[in-house]
Amino acid sequence: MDLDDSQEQAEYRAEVRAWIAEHRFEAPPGTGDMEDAAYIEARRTWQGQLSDARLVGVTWPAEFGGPGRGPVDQVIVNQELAAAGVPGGIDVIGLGLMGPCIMVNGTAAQKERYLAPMLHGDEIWCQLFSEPAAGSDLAAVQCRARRDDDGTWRLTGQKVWTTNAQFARFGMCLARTDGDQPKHKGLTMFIVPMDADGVTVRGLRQISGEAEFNEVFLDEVAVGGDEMVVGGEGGGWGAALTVLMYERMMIGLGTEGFGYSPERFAGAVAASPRMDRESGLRTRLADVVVELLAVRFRGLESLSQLADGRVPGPEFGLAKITTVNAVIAAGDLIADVNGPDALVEPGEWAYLISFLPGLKSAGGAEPILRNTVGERVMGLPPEPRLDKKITFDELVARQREGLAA
Amino acid sequence: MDLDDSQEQAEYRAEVRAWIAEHRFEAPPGTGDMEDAAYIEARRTWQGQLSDARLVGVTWPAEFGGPGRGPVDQVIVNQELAAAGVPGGIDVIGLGLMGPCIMVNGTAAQKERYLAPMLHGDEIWCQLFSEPAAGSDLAAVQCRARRDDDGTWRLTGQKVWTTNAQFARFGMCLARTDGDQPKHKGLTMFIVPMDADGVTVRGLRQISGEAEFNEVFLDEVAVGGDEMVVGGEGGGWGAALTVLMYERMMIGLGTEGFGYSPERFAGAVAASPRMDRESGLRTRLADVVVELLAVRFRGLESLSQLADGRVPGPEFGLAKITTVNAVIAAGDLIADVNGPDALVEPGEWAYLISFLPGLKSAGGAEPILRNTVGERVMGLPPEPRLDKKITFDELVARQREGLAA
Amino acid sequence: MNLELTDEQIALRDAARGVLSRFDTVAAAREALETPGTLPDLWPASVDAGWPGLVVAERHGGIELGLFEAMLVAEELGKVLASVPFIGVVPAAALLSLGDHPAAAPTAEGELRPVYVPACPPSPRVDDDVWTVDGIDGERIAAPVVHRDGSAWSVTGTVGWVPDAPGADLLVVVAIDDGRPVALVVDAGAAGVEIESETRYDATRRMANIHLDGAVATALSCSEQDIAGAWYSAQALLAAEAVGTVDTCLALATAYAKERFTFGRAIGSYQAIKHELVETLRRLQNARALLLNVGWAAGAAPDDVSMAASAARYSSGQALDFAARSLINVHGGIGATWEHDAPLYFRRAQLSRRLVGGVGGAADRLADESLARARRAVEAAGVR
Amino acid sequence: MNLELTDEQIALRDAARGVLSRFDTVAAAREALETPGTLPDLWPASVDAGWPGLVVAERHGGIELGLFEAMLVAEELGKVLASVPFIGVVPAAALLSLGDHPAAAPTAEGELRPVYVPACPPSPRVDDDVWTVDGIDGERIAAPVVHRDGSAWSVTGTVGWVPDAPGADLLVVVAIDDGRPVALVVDAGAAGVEIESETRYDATRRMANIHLDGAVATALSCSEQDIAGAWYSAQALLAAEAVGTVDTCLALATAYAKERFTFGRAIGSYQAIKHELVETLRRLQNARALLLNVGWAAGAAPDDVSMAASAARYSSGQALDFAARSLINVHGGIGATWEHDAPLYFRRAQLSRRLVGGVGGAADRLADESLARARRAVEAAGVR
Repeated sequence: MDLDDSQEQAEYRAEVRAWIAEHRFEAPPGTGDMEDAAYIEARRTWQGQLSDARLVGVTWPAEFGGPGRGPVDQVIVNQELAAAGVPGGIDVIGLGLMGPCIMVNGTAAQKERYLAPMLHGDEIWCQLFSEPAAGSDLAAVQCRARRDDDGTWRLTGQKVWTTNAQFARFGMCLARTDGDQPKHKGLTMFIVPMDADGVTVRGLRQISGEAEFNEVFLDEVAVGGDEMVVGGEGGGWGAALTVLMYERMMIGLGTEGFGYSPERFAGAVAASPRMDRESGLRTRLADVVVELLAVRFRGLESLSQLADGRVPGPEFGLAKITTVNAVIAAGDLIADVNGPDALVEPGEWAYLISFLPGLKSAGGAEPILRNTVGERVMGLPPEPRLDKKITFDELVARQREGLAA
Repeated sequence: MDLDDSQEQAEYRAEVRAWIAEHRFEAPPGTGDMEDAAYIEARRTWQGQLSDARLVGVTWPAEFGGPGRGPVDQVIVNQELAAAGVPGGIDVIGLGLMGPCIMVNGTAAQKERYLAPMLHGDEIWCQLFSEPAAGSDLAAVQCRARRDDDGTWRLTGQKVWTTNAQFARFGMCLARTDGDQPKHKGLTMFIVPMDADGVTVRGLRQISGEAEFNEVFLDEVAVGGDEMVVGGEGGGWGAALTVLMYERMMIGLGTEGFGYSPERFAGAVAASPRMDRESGLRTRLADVVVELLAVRFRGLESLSQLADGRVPGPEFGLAKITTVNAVIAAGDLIADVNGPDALVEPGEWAYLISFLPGLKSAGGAEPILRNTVGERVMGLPPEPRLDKKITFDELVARQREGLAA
Repeated sequence: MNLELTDEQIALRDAARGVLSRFDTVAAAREALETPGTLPDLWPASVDAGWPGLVVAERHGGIELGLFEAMLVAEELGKVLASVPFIGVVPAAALLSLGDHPAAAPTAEGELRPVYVPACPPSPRVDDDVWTVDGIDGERIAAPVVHRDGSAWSVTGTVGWVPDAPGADLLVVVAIDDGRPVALVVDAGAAGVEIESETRYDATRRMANIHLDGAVATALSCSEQDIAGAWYSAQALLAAEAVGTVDTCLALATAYAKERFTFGRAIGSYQAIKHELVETLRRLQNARALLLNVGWAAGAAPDDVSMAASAARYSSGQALDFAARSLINVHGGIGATWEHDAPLYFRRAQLSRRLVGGVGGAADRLADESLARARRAVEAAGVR
Repeated sequence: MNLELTDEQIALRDAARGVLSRFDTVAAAREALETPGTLPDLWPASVDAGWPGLVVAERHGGIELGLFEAMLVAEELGKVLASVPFIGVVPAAALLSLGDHPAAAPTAEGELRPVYVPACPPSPRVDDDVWTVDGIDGERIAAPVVHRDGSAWSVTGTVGWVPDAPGADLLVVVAIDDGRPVALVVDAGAAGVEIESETRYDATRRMANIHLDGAVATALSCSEQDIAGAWYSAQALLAAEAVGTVDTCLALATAYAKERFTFGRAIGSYQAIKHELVETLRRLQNARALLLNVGWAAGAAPDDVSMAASAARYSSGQALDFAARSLINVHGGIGATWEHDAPLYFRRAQLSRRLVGGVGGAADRLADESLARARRAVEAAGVR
């Protein structure tokens, strides 16, 4: 039972820390206006510097230009960057998800063309998966792709919850190429140049009023020929699964990164004399603290597993459920204790309270995560599925009928 | 908004109260050893007296020997009996459920033969519906009935959760007469003489160690010919539904009768100085009180509806959910405040804590009740059903397969 | 035995519904978030409907209905997030009427708008006899204090987050005079009165922090019970309003659960969604039953009003928190976007539960009342 | 960075599992409910396994392992409801060893059986410096008090519901000497010692109410931190034991959910059941992670032990309550019958959460520690 670094890790940490100490004054601020081109440019340049120092894409294999280190080393880099108050690479989607997706599913030419500029921050990526009618049920995407006579693929549809779309150079888009197949078949993954004709990006404001995500509209967008297909025609679902696996890992290891620490929330109520007096307030604080402490040690446990070369399984979704619900409870407690003034906007706690309801469904709604854990971890039988043995077009028709009935 | 009796109700109440005042000293104690033949006999005699005074089966129509009054009058009788500390009829199952079942589904001969002795307490009834593998899913009963060459029906199977079986004269038994039909078809309702050869009654002890219910084993029991069938061969499910409807009404109107009042639980913790000091205890008390107050006024609301001639719908199950969970929380709080000594056995609170887990599934487990309310009250779509379009025997075979797989 | 609404009550409720249907109050709630200060002025419609005089005695030109009737109107306001000065007006009007104050008649006619500045009666748990008010920083602080100079009265103190205070002509302030509570009338424009308008998170709720510094006041001839009653009326009105909002949340969530499909089925067919919606219904029905409890107590059992109002406030506040979150959850990500209506109900829930003593304060009060009753019952049994 | 069990820890755990597999402890738990006093004596097996000396220093003949290793054994005991004197023995043995008492060696060898008589250190919230113990009636009462007569020490006081006290040879009592806590050794047979054996609801848990009336005592040379540490060890051991019981509850419920069918499907395919089982798993994993927190703190961050042990006790106690009830719910009516094993786990959950300060007390302590740390952090920032 040892939370300290191994000697090798300690050496790596020292090296990372030294580099950051030397260059931290060149870094842009960690938060800024993501609509501001100058700020984006500064962050992109900073990613390039980090990349030159081999401090982004730490787990990327050497053959794709990465340092090829283990996931614990990536965590060490994250910790050191956070401790110095310095941002990491701006292209979290590319580095964490789209890069690995191309490494696993892409052609040699695609790897050659896209990975190096992605790592260096020269070309930023976004993920065009979710749609208004395909969130939890991702395989229900309706964005259609059809091939022109000259071999050009044309995409039409609407995507949503797209982080970084407003300045991305490329999007990885899941689209339906064959409606006569069952829903999980007939899907294909495309690389979409975000500056192509017919691509419209619109900010999607959340409860707080801030646009954390975007909607992306595709109107007969000509993306190019088969060189833009990742994972082969009809192989879209397999390629998407790769991304979902990496996404789970990102969420599982990232909770402390959101600043959701028990100390922060205890600090927000500690000044009130009501804490010592009124019924239930201390118990509610204890509930928040105990859940977030548990998440912290669950995170350390999985780092231990990663260090052992084992990848965390789907039970990692439980840490997300615990975190989201504990932070909702924390926001509730803080506003109960500090009264309406805790809800001032803009303000730290109003923002937290506004942000959490969206986080609850992001990265898998709670019932879906519980289904996954129940079935894949505990071996409980799945629910009967009505959508697997019929073609997608028939399925859509049946839903229309169901609504009309 | 008026919780007082109407003038007519007030007159009836006065009449009832006067009769009880005159006869209360002839009544047996309200609780006693239900295994003791002398006590049972005394309760049976008392039911006869009440019946002569028209104070049991208050809603039974005149054609079946009842007073034919409204359900509010039945509540008035219950309230007056409770206020005087005097028991009602011993045969709650017969009076509330089996009698109405025969009235709705029985033949003229059955009504003639069974209803009068039931009302008078001469013949007590029990309900042979649930089985070890058919509780929430009642239509899955496996107790088999087959017809001998001479027309005698023979029943074999195991029933469970049978109140009063140890001294009942008859049981109303749901049995499968045709396994080649889908599960809801092929069921038939039988009257079973409890003294027939092959009937074995065994007390079923609960967590507290007390036998609140029985198991009943039927081994080739010859019940008689078609004169023992209620609702016709294959009409068992329809007859069972009648009973379930009356059961819901009994549970919905009966919660205060269990003694689950907010005042009782507040009284159990009021003496402890910890209530004024420790975090969360007062909030937990407030939770108990608010839920049970709500149930009280929900009950009064439905009495108002009954007085208007409207029968409470399936949302009544929600009052049961609220009550059970609030009383579990009350037991928890009381033992937390008063420590291990609150768990002494035999003892009021240990008994409560032991009793509630069983009550949670009795009369419909919580998920089933929520399904029913969601579908029947709110109009939400049902879950896909895999058990409706195939024969019962095939269904059982598939389950075996599922287990083997 | 009858807990059903009377024909008059149904008519009052339907009339309120009719008045409100002329305004798109939900769209106005969003608009006010974008552009503060753009809420439509519903006060004239409210006056036409007679709401300011609802609980004012007939001799003062009011309709002289009870608290429960006012709660029926509050429920309708809550259903559509209407921004009508009501929660703050009704208890003030009641005190003016009970005190036979000359402002009662113009209040009933809508010519003068009073606002109740709430103070919470001492709890049976606390040994000392302190009336408290909401502090600006969330703490409970002592109620304002009276200073007498011969026959001239003045009042000094601060009360945070008073609903409906902006734009009021008169303040009906509960203050402490030599240890006992009195209800005072203070002119909103008088020297020593500062009414600092505020909104927080829910743009439909106009509030003010009120600072009184030696403001001239006249005393109302109300009993201590009347003054406590005003607090419980405010609790009951907030409860009824919350029940209305829960009702709307549930209706919206249920409708969506029937039309949205995932994995080939309407999402309302999944137990996770279905049971969550049923849970909202359960909470709604319980909260509504507790409104009946208040109505019954207000009419027939005044000693029970404190407990009934606290129970209703607690139950409905918890129900609204659950329902507003559930409305978002059922919609998934889209429910957490600015364009959707769900966040408007969520914002209402978030602010309301922290006003006028808070939902948690009502729970504490309910527990204290229950314990005090149980202890009195034990004492009474001992004496017998 | 490594939170995985070491090979030695795995061997210790597997050995414990092996020892316990020789007894049908669950059947014994039921048997003892029917016929009190029939529990098998697992003490000899426990001595053979070296458990009494687990945390005793090698110089006293012990194995000198840490608290976390003792927790691994406790978890195994909890899995099978084994009635082994352990929760009460380990902290007592630790204090005897830390105090270099002559009884440490015979304790390690199993020749003497000590029991820890628990006292809870003052909370950072409470201004005065009071050590408390469990009263017989559920109240928190002051710890026993030392009387000195020259060099002769005696102790007076009452402690309720002390686990593993019946049959103990020695009591290790925490008492107050002139305002400071001391650990005392008292002979169980001494004059002025009354050990009143009790069981409540869970027949596997042997307890006693201990009355000390001027009983002769000798002081152990332990620090105040050691004495507080004994309390947190007891919290941690109860936490680990509860985690073991949750593990079994979940395994039984999951197995049943796969084999029981309703409406043509295994009940584990329904979201209501599936999500409840997943919730138990979530709570189990969280509680287990908090055991790691204790183990880490015990080795590397002694200042964090109080918070870590309180968090573990609270988390595991809530998890066990949930899991034991869920085990019954998943089984439906049959789970609430005497013949079924589910009520045995339920009985364990019901009693355990009320022992040694209670699960609620641990929650309070956790909140108090969190608030105190936050307040210290603010002060430190102010000073800087």
